[in-house]
Amino acid sequence: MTELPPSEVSKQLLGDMIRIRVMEERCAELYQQTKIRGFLHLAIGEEAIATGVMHRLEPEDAVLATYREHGHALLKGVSAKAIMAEMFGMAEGCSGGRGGSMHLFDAGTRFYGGNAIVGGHLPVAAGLGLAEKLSGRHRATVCFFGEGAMAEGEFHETMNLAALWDIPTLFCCENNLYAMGTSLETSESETNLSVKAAGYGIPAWTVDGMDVAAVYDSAGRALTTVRSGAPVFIELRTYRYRAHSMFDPELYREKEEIERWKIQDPIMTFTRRLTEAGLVDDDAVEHMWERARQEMEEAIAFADAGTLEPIEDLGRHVYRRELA
Amino acid sequence: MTELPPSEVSKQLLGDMIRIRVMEERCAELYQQTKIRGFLHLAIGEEAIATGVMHRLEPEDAVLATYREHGHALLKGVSAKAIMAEMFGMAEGCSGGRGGSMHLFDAGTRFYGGNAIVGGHLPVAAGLGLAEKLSGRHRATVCFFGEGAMAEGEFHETMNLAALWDIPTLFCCENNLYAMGTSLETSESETNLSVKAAGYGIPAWTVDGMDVAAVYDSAGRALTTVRSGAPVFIELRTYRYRAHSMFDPELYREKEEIERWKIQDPIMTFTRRLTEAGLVDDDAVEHMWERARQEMEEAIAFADAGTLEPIEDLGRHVYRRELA
Amino acid sequence: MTTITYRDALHDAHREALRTDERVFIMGEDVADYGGTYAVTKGLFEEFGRHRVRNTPLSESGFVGLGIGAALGGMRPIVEVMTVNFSLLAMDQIVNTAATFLHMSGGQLNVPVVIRMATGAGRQLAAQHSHSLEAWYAHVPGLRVVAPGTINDARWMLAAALEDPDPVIMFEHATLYGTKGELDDAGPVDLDTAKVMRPGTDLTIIGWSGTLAKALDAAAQLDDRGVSAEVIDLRSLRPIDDATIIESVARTNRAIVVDEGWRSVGLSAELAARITEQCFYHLDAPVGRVCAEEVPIPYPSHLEQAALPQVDQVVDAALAVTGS
Amino acid sequence: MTTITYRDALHDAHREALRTDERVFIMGEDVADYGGTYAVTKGLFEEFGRHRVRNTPLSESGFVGLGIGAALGGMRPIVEVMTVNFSLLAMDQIVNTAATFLHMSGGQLNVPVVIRMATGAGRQLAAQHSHSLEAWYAHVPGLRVVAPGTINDARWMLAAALEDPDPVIMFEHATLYGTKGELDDAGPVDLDTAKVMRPGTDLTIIGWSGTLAKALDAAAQLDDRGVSAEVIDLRSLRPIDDATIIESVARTNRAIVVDEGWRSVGLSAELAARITEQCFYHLDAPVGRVCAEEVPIPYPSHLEQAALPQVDQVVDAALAVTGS
Ligand SMILES: Cc1ncc(C[n+]2csc(CCOP(=O)(O)OP(=O)(O)O)c2C)c(N)n1
Ligand SMILES: Cc1ncc(C[n+]2csc(CCOP(=O)(O)OP(=O)(O)O)c2C)c(N)n1
Ligand SMILES: [Mg+2]
Ligand SMILES: [Mg+2]
Repeated sequence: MTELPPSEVSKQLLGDMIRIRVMEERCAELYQQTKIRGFLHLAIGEEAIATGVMHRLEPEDAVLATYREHGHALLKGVSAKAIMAEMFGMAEGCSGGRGGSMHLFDAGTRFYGGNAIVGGHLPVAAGLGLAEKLSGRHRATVCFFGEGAMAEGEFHETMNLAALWDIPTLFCCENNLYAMGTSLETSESETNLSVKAAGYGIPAWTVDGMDVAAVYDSAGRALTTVRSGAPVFIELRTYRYRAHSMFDPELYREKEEIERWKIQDPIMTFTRRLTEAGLVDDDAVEHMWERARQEMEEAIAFADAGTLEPIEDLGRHVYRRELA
Repeated sequence: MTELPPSEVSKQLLGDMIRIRVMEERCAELYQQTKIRGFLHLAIGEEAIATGVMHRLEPEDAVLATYREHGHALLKGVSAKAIMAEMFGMAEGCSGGRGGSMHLFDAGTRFYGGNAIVGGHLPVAAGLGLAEKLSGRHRATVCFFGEGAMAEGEFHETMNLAALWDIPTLFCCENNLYAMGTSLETSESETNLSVKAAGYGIPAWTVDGMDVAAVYDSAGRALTTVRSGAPVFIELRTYRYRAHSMFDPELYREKEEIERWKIQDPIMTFTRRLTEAGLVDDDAVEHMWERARQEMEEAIAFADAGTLEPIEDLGRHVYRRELA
Repeated sequence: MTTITYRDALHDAHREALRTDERVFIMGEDVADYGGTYAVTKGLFEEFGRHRVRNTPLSESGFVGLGIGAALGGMRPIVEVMTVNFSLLAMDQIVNTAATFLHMSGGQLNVPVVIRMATGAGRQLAAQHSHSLEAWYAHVPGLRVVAPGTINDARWMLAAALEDPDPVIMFEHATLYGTKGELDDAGPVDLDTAKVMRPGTDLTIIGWSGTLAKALDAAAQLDDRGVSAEVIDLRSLRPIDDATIIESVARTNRAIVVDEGWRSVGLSAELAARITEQCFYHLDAPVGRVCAEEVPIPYPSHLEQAALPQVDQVVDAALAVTGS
Repeated sequence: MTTITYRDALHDAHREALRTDERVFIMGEDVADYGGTYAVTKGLFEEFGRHRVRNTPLSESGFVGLGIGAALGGMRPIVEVMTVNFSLLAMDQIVNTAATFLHMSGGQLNVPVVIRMATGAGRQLAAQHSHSLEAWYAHVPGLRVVAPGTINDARWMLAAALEDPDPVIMFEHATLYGTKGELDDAGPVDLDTAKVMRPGTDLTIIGWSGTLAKALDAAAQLDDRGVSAEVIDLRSLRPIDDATIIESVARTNRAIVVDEGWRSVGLSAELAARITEQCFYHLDAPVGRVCAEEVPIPYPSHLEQAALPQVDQVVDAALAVTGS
């Protein structure tokens, strides 16, 4: 088992996983209440990944993620208020309400989406990395994507370019075993994904994505390489407990499979570990949950009090230099 | 060194390489004379590949190739006349004049182009293979492409699908070290191309594409696997002596490099081998060249006497079922 | 007559196709276990097996290309691309291969593939899941483009598309799947004609797919205001049935096009241009265009609806052209 | 004034951009060693180094996406996609990412990338290398689309495009590179306006890029026949400069559009629709459209030329609308 990170970090990791969990559980309810609309993709069960990686980043590092990105945005520093307001479609949202759940953006924290074309943000992430390299800066770029994206041509083209040009980008594959209803073994002829990535000459390995300590450790090592000017790929094995989106009847997997994975729940197991290590007690943990609940209730209140962008402004944000 | 194929086959292999060479040398002249127009890509130096593979095919097998496909078409059974007329843009051409040098097609011999989007015909080839599989037939499909195509996303998607679905298609990578002026090591992070293909779980190996006996041997083994219902990939190492197309000033390589490769010229070396083995003598070889010259002169005369499709017919061949 | 949803009508069409023609198979992301993104293919893999209802990895260019190849190989593939937005990844295959093969081969090789995709906005899915790019496809010679806008066409167009020897692109507006209506048992419909859905004398309103119901609603409202609108369902976006449209406008002397695509360089422009060219001296006013605003579709409902053509706008445009 | 080719004008523009702004770099297939497919970037890698003139593998989606990412990262990339035909492989990046990012992010993240590509027919390159798909790009909000048709625009438009904060697509007609003309030293031009190239009183002919010279030739011939034609170079395909066009047609009362794209659902339709909408009561005849025939471009010269708009057809169309 990976060694525990320093105690302060360990506690923050637990607290942040809890924040994501609470936020997303609330999102599911808000969706039922039709406050959130469109597609809503929850990462419940996958919190250790965003948490472990994000705790290794500096504020000036850049992050790109998929439509399953609420936790990533939150931990990159976008406020729960701005995220929630975005999902409510309010002008106060982090994307001004234009993006919704799938398109959280925040220039200030260098959070580049919220991208909903599977695989489409991989080359963009490499481009951001290339910009660092060309301007002699050393900020890292981190790209999260699902294992489903690895079948896309854009994955292949990006890996090749990243390897050929030593592009300082960290590629984090969140392997939750399914792409909608398509299981990994029916979508990849080579199911060992880090072997696949290593085929491009990129340092690549696999991590237990349910263990936040392991993710934190791996991300640290990976980012050292990235900051020295090269790409790294890590596969993070995880599982989503919920449906793909709110429209999915989940015909493609058995309930028991979900229950089996829940035994390894990242929050539950890490809570136990920290408790056993004497870093937290029940009260401290309950306090974390409570604080997260409060943060999210405030965020919801903020979103609820948000304003809708006036319809007259519809034509904005198509061009930065407005048409005559 | 690979054993020589049976003597009749060996002689045919030599004769067919010579036919391609003579045809293409004449094409270059005809281009200068402006009889052939558009882009013209010659495979001079690469003849062993088309020759060795094609001699393993049955008439009902299907072939797809690139814009550098004159030899492939010829040996699949398209007549030199129909090829030459096509390059002249005549109605008697194998594509009715509509395609030109880059788009030789012939339904009768199952020659599916002449494809000029790099990588674009790879999924199509796999689709033809899939059709065989789904209809319980056992015809092989063979797809030729340059090493440049392997960086394209369509390569990746096709390999994955072919491997996942056991598609009976033979993928022949004609690695001539350059894609236009881009050298292999600047275009692929993994320059061992059969390793790259094997990464998809496809049987893959590398062959000396300048040695027709080796190609013939490899293609035979590959096709046995393909006919049993699985994809195979072979990399065939070769070199093009001429410019990429008739427009290329060849700034990207040294003359000496070309001269070094010419020492391994497939026709010269195989002629020597057959001579040493006592299968041919100078007269027999000269006769092969002479016969090829005659065939091509007849083809040119045929093309010269061809007719231009009437302009009134311009709108044909856009739809099989014509619009009302 | 039976009442049925658009989704079930499509489902029945697929089932019938699989039953009656063993060359037919279905291929696409999540068409099997997941039950189809829009549940059109639900249950079919259980009935017909995984050979004929093939779940693909995320690789749009790859599997569309495989469909094209399989069509060349004698099959009748139905390829489902989830939405037109993702079809951008398969554009090369559709336009550079499917649309050109017959022509490049001088009429030898037709491509009888059917490619289906959802289109359109209205579900708050924002800028990467909501666009209507039918105009692009309708621009390309070699493709047939249809848009079933009624229950009847949803039930019967697929058979006609499968009969057709050329590539057929079929657009299904995502908001239609849940709509219900009466089905008549007329059996296969044609792919080429527009259809007068409601006769009228004062102006002609042309809609299709997602805008057809809006056109009909507007016509009903106009009736109340003493304006008699004829409504045409365009049905076939390529070829465009000039005869039906011109016959109508020559009678009504006024026309409005309702198009969910962006206004500039879209189908509304082509319809306006054709009507003007052929009815110039009959027209009492320029052809009115009610289209999507020229913005990527925003997430919040009020802005999304403001971006889409609405019944009120059609009514206003109609009153403007009729001078009422 | 100096006389210079269109190619050299572009070359000088690139050189100047690299010299004056260190954020600028060039990326594309064969832009370095090969000297650029159309020799536009010849010698630049020697002067500015491989970091700033980057040869890419064949991977259009990948390197266009990298350009988008690099633009987001503060660079000013010039991405060369050899021809619009191959740009279909990069469509997802251009339309789903570059054109939507500013909007999805609520105005935070603009994408200052310049994407250049050759377009058009006339060199007997047949159906996979000859199309004009400008209409597609001109349909998409979020993109700016320009088509330098003169030596002056070839020299100065790039600087304006690099200044622009939004994605700019630049089309260069492949037959223009070798053309020569006088260059004035006016310096950067705007990207938004159309330009009257020749004043006239009897009708307005609108052309651009490859059809501009044809429009001017036709105008000269019409002069001899007593018809005074005003010729407008559209220059900017998105946005379309209504003001200049409408001002002209309101005076001449007749208009012809000369478009190398296919007629249906193309730019000619949009121009015709706009003119009709805004000049309905001034128009003496429907707007004439002289476009490419609706076929994939065939190889033989006589058919290719028959498929393209020709000066004679423009003259005939002009005589028809002016009733001469
Ligand atoms: C190019 C493209 N094709 C299809 C889709 C539809 N789609 C959205 S998410 C998804 C599954 C992606 O799976 P994976 O990459 O494993 O990520 P996960 O959802 O499991 O986190 C699909 C098919 C899409 N958004 N983009
Ligand atoms: C998608 C695409 N991009 C670019 C081109 C232009 N192009 C034509 S051939 C070629 C090089 C291909 O090299 P390779 O695959 O190695 O084949 P070779 O020409 O060496 O036989 C390029 C870049 C093209 N035809 N298609
Ligand atoms: Mg997944
Ligand atoms: Mg090559």
